[in-house]
Amino acid sequence: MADYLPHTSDDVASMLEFLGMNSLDDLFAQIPSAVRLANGLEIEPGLSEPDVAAIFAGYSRANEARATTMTCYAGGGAYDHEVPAVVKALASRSEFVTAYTPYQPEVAQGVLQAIFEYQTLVARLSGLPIPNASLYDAATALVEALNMAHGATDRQKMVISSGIHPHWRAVARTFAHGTAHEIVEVPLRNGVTDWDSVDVTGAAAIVSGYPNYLGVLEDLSVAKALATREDALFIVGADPVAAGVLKSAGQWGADVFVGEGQAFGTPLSFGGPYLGLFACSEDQVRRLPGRIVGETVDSSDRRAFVTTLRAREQDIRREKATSNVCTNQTLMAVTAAIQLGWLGTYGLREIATRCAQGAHYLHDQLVGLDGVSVVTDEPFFREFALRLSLPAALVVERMAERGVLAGLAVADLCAGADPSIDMDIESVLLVTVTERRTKEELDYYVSALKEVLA
Amino acid sequence: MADYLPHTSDDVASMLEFLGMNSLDDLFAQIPSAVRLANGLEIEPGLSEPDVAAIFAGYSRANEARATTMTCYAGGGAYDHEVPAVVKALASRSEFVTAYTPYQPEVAQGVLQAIFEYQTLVARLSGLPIPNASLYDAATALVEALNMAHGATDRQKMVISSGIHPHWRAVARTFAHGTAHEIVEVPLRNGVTDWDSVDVTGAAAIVSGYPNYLGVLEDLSVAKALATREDALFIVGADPVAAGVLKSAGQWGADVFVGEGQAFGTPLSFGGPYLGLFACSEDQVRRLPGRIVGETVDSSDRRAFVTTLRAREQDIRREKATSNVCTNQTLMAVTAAIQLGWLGTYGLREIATRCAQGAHYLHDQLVGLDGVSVVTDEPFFREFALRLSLPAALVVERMAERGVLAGLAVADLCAGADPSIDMDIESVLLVTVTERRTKEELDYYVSALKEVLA
Amino acid sequence: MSKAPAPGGRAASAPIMGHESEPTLFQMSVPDRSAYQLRTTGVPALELDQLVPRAHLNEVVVAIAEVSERDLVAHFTRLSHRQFSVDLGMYPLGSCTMKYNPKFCDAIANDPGLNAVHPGAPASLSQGWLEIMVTLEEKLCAITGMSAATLQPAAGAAGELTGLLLMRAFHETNGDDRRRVLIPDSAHGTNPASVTLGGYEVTTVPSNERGLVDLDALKAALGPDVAGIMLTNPNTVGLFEEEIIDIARAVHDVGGLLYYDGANLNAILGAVRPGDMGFDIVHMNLHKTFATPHGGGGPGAGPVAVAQRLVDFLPGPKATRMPDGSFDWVAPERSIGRVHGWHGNSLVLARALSYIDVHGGEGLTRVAQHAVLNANWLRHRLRAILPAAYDRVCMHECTLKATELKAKFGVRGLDVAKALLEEGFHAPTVYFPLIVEEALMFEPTETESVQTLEALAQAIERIAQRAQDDPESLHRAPQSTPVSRVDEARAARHLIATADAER
Amino acid sequence: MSKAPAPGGRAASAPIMGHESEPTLFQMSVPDRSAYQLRTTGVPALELDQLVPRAHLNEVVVAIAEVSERDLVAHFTRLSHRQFSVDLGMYPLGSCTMKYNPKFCDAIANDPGLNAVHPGAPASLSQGWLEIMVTLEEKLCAITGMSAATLQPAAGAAGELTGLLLMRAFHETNGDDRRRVLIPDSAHGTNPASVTLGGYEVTTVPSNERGLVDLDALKAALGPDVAGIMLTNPNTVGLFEEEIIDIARAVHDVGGLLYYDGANLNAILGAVRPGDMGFDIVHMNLHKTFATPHGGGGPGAGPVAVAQRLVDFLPGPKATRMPDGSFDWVAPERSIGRVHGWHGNSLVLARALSYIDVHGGEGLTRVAQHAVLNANWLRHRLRAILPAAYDRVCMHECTLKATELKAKFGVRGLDVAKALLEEGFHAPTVYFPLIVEEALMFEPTETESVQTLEALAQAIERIAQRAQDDPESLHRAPQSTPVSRVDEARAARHLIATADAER
Ligand SMILES: Cc1ncc(COP(=O)(O)O)c(C=O)c1O
Ligand SMILES: Cc1ncc(COP(=O)(O)O)c(C=O)c1O
Repeated sequence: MADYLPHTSDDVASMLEFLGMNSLDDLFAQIPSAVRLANGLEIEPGLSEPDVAAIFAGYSRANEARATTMTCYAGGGAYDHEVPAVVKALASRSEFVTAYTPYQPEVAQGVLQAIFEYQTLVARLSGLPIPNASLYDAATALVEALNMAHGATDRQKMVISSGIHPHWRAVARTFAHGTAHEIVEVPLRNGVTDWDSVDVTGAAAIVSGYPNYLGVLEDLSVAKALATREDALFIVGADPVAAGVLKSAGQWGADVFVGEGQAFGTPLSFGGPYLGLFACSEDQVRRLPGRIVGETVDSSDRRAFVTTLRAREQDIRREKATSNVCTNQTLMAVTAAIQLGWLGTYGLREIATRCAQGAHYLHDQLVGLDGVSVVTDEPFFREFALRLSLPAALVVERMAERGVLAGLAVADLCAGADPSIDMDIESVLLVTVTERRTKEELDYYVSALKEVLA
Repeated sequence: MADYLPHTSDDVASMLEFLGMNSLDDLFAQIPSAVRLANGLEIEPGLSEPDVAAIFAGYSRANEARATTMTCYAGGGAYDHEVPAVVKALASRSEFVTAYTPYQPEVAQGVLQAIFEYQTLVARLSGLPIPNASLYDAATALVEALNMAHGATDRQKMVISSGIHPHWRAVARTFAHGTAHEIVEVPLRNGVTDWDSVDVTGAAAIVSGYPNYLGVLEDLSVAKALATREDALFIVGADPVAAGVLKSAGQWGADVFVGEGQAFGTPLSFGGPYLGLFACSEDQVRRLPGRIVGETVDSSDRRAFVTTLRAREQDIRREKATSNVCTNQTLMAVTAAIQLGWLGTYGLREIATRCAQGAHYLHDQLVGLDGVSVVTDEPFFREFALRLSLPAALVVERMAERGVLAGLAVADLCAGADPSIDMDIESVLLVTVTERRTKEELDYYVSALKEVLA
Repeated sequence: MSKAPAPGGRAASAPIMGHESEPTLFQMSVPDRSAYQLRTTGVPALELDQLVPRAHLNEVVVAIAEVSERDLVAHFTRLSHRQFSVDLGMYPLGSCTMKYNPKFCDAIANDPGLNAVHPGAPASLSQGWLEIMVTLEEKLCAITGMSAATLQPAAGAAGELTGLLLMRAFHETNGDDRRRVLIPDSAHGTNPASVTLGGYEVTTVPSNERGLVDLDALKAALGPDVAGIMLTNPNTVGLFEEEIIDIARAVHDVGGLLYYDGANLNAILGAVRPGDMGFDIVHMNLHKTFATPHGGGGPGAGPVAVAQRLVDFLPGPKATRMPDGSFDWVAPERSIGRVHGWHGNSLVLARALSYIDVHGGEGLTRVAQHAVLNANWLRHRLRAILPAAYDRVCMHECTLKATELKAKFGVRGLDVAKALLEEGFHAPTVYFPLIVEEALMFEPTETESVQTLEALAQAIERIAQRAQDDPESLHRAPQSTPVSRVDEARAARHLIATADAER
Repeated sequence: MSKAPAPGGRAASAPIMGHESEPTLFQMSVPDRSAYQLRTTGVPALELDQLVPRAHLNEVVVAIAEVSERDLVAHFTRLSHRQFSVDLGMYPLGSCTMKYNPKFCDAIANDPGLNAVHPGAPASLSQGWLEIMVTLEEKLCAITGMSAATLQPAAGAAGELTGLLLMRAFHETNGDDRRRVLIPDSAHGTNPASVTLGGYEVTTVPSNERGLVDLDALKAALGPDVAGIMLTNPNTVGLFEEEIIDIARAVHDVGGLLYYDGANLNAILGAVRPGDMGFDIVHMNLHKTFATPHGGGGPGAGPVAVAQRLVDFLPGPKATRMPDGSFDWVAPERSIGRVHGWHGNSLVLARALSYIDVHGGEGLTRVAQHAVLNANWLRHRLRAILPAAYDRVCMHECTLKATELKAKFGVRGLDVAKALLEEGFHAPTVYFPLIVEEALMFEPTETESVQTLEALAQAIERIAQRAQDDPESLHRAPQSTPVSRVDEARAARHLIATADAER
């Protein structure tokens, strides 16, 4: 039986002979014997594909929370949207899947053009003209935006609304150890960023969520005004589905847009690979992280695409590069272009609208229940936070027994206390509704929660 | 929301205008108003893809016998073989899937070459030089073989061992109404064709199964001798997986080979689409049914493939064609080429061998049980018939409760009495083992059957 | 008026190429390479000759090929790049209905709850499948206006033969010995071939100058020995048989049955039903009308629906809704028997049902309307270069003639077809139906946009210009395809059907 | 000795073509077309402005595109035909390990039991995922000889930065203020870029004439302010750093840590472990070594494994096996925090585990052996035309030089690379590493057969012949590709990053 290696023992023998060698070991003679592995790896012997498939079927069964069997109300940047068969079929074309970074544009027009289309869509959704060809995820995209702000202002202070997803803020804090950024997290009061509670003077960046991670639609002009005052970059972390109908980051005056692109055709995937959306204003283009595809012509003057402004990148600029990103999330970017092409102008509007409709319907039913109260009265889009009479984590567990993944326990998301929540955080549940949820499912949620809280 | 039609109402309006028409109805003015549908079709309104998916998920759930959850010992020409991800990925390339019959060879070399490779493999497995590019399934392939025998001999009498699958014989009987063939079914005695019990004089064809449908390996030289004596065509219906290791139809002296190609990469599929394998000797080539691909050159003398000997076919020969087949099972033929390429020379041997090993292991355990006896002592390959102390159909039901699709109740397969069975047919169960069955599963079968029969 | 062409209507990126041939799997084979991986079973690994008498074992090893998985993938991926397909561009192959087939239906067919079910499983364990079949039968009857249907036939031709056997059973049951079946001269080749296999003789009915069945000739051909007539309506020229009511009456008057070849059903969905036109037997090509991709030549499915008086003869066993709401297999009373090894091309049936469910009655009607609109638009748009064989409103396809190009420049229909390949379009159907000289039959289908139609029209205009400027070059077309014009005669002269054939 | 070339080794059927460009999605857009279909929900369909204050709503409709599903499919299928890929032919892109990736691993990643799980689901409801992560971590540690790992980093560069933050946390915890990180001049660009982001300064260590770290120079660069060194071994020239033990000792002696850039791990699987060589921190590129297809530029995954003394600093929370056998999320004691929005590129992790499970310890060892064998065979086979930069046994890739072709015929490495595209092969990595003049770095990987290597060698021989006969033509190569040589300068001069950009 085979693994994936073609060489027969004859092949190996004759190849070694060609090299004047006696054994495969000779090829490794440069490795000091003191460190050579004497007995190979301590890894179980190989199994056949069907044997491994059986093992993975076991893992799979142990994941009770799969959205195909447990109705999903969890969100927080990872959404259970419709991904039609046609998008899966196109995005899994092996030409897209098994190529690498388009270093040779003459044979990579497929990926290059798909990215160009993706870039166009990101620019339109963000209202900003300079997108890039993808980053790992929203959290790391935010870090790149902070680095850009540092580059633009030469300042270290990053003022971040705690309406930004707790994980994104956590990632920003982690990377700040290296960049020596000072991360200032602005508390929410009543679900809305309390900008007055911190000193933003000398900020490199002002960062707002839109909607914020609790689903609330904040008035971004407050943050924008601060940014303008401080000559800081205004960074907006936005829900790209909501961006289909809301005022764009660019319209609010943002210099940088970041977002989580998972919503566009990528399955929940237990958190990755996702897609870091990124776009900025013209004046930041030389500080753009990662790759960007540009249009040009070939030697016969035909339109062609190519990765461009490469002089910013690590392989050329090395320690002075705008970012260290090399491998990114191109396949997800291609997928996003396909999914958005499928949704089209009005499909995107439609799913955004349905998310909002479903969320408001559910919200309105739930706030009438005993043991449920609102966290805030502010307007929200497709996600909302509730305060429950039982710990949210417990409610999630009990709801799971009823076939519902009821949402995210905010205390889990924040790993403890968090400036975003000015009440007992254990009681707060974050609920999301996508266009896939039916009224029947929403009504069932209500009755199940009633039971659980009874 | 959309179906799959691109036209907007503007498109329709301007197209009608171009045609000088007022409404779509004008296009149908030729249809006599007496028969025009006044109120459209009585079919429910359209649903979206996800809505339809939900309906189909219901159908899917109601199919308890799926081989992914119920261990499959049913065979009879439809086998639960391994189909690896790589074969599925290649066979579902949209270029293969969404093309039609290669009428324009200049842009169809992909399908043509794949069929050419398929033909080569069918020829090698059958031991006969002239394969075709596929027929619907084994049953209809047998009918084509009978028609070929009629063409070759101008006789009507078709002598068919009842070791040929009951469904194939049933199909032959059905089509004989049109061709006026006289179908003579030769009984089995003790699992082996009792050729002496019928008069074969004047036969156009002598037809044998190999192994026969009860799994038994008959000595084909008996049938071959009869065919030679009568100057009839000798037709062998063979299990193509067993053909990987058994004497080939050609080696037994067959003029025509037919078989069911499902085993090569096509899922169980509730019986279709399957793949009719067909090959014959050189001297029958002008009577070949269906398509055949041949090698040739293009105008620059490069190798090229093309469908050939087209003058036999219905679109040219019309009522004098060798067959009426037009659309066939090309995608399954391409799949078979891929699956066989994956198996390779030794993989095919290996699965054939493992089928035999598993079947014999299970057989030997089962015949020791109370309430189980053999139907015959003759050698078998990967399938065997048992006589049970309870009706086989009942046993299948009880075994299903234990998670096992125990086999096929032969009485169901035959729809009543049949010359193949010289005992109480209700008691006979046909059991199949493929290379996918583990010893653990086989042992479980034994203990479950013990319980059921207790 | 002409719309701007679709920038993406044709395979502008010329989908396929490669002027060097791809080796065969056998040429790539290297002893001892392999790709297969099997489950670990623990079953005692006895030698084959301990299990099977030696006399049955082949002494030689059957050589398949010995390639690595990597090479297998590269080989078939490269072959796929040498293949035109609907997904790459417009495929206006007349009579074949090469519409876009939804990927959704592929996904339905890939559900293990459907495709991992053994066809011999008892009905009690495959209720979902039986329900699919019963539901599809009901819907197909609603679409065609018939009473019941068999889903067994694996393709259109199999449906035809099944229908003819039903015709035969019907007449025989009536003690009626009839010999002839009428077929218009424009009919598809499967029709006469099926008639022969059904044990009947073909009587060809000529078409009139309007491209329709000549009613007088038909009446003249009728008689008490006529078992029936096979018609497709719209016919293969793409025209509706306007006198269908008279035809039906005439055939019925002599005791004959009317068979409807449903290959062109796509044109009349929701507009008229074969049953209402007087047909007794109808086959459908699910792979044409109801969106199963054609698979490079198949699979298809050709269910046959019949009028009440033929219901008892249908092939069986049939999936049936039982009084208690469950489903079971039941054989019709006087069933002609099985016409398929199992229940038909089940996965194709499931696809068709899902397609029907998505469209609903109204959507199906729109399918036909837009298909007919497209064909007429194209016919009208091309009239200056390729006039229609019969110049009036057509149904879902239009039969055009290259006679003028031939007369003026010596450029034949085949040359036009080959030149279209160079333009990134699949060719139309060439030289069919046989009754039209230099026929080019275009079937755009409803899934192509008007911009794509315009792009096709402009490509044909370029070809016409080339016919004028450099007719020779058209005889040499295509050149930009993976292979150039193929020597078909040579293939037939010396058959090389396998890699092992003598060369 | 040279093997016969593989008839199918290269993309003989020249996989891609199309001299006309494919329009953009936006050019194909027609008002009012659409493709999307959504579930019927029954949720009250309030207007948006009843739900959301008007001030938040965009007054303009964001234009995406308006295309039919059919056109969407044609567009992206055609784009795919304009793209070279591993599945089409050899892709010897040095440093990138473009091996064949099993379709089996794709199937694993497509299981809804894995890919439909929300990352925020409680551990109790996603035990399968946590077990995958714990198991993978254990195996990666066994492979690298380390104590524990984080699976969060989304790619190699993210792993590097994570590693540097671990280094920083370690030193800071020891109250140790260190500023510099050493990097060989041959290092991949991500290394210095990551060092900067990690808050350190880069000190470049020169290579010696053997292509290895100059030990003396290294020692000279060391000092108490050195936080550590980043090395890849084999290095980016494809050579093993033979003095690694001395290097490790020297760095450790000044209190520095050794970081292993695992992009080249494919070469040493089962032969030597970074941990045994003295490395403290190791990132792995799962997309290179453990078979995730590169996706046109990603996704990848860059887990970081560390020695015992760094375990407490790892990012968290981490999937952890609890005493009762269940799995839970646990944050390491002094965790540097999260480096990913969730748990890492989980589906890539699952693929890698399935790949490791299929191969087992022995299979992984063979992977490295054959990868190294292939690189050496190719190096030796090509020595007459493209001599190696350092002529001795290499590891999994070989860095060759086109200096002779340049000197003699004015043909540069880039020209050779472009000509290879015409020959149906992907180009090697060009002009990297920077320390080698006219570098062409070939990494054949273990999944290519010797016949394919020979086919590549013969293609290079043809190119060398062409260099002699018609060097000019090579400057114009490639011509047979979908587009010919691309004007990169123009793209940078006037950025057109979107379809809406001014032209
Ligand atoms: C008019 C007509 N009738 C019958 C058929 C036969 O259908 P099938 O190819 O499915 O056997 C065809 C298909 O090619 C056809 O076009
Ligand atoms: C030597 C080396 N180091 C680091 C990297 C960075 O890895 P990634 O692209 O996954 O970020 C690469 C990959 O290109 C590499 O080749």
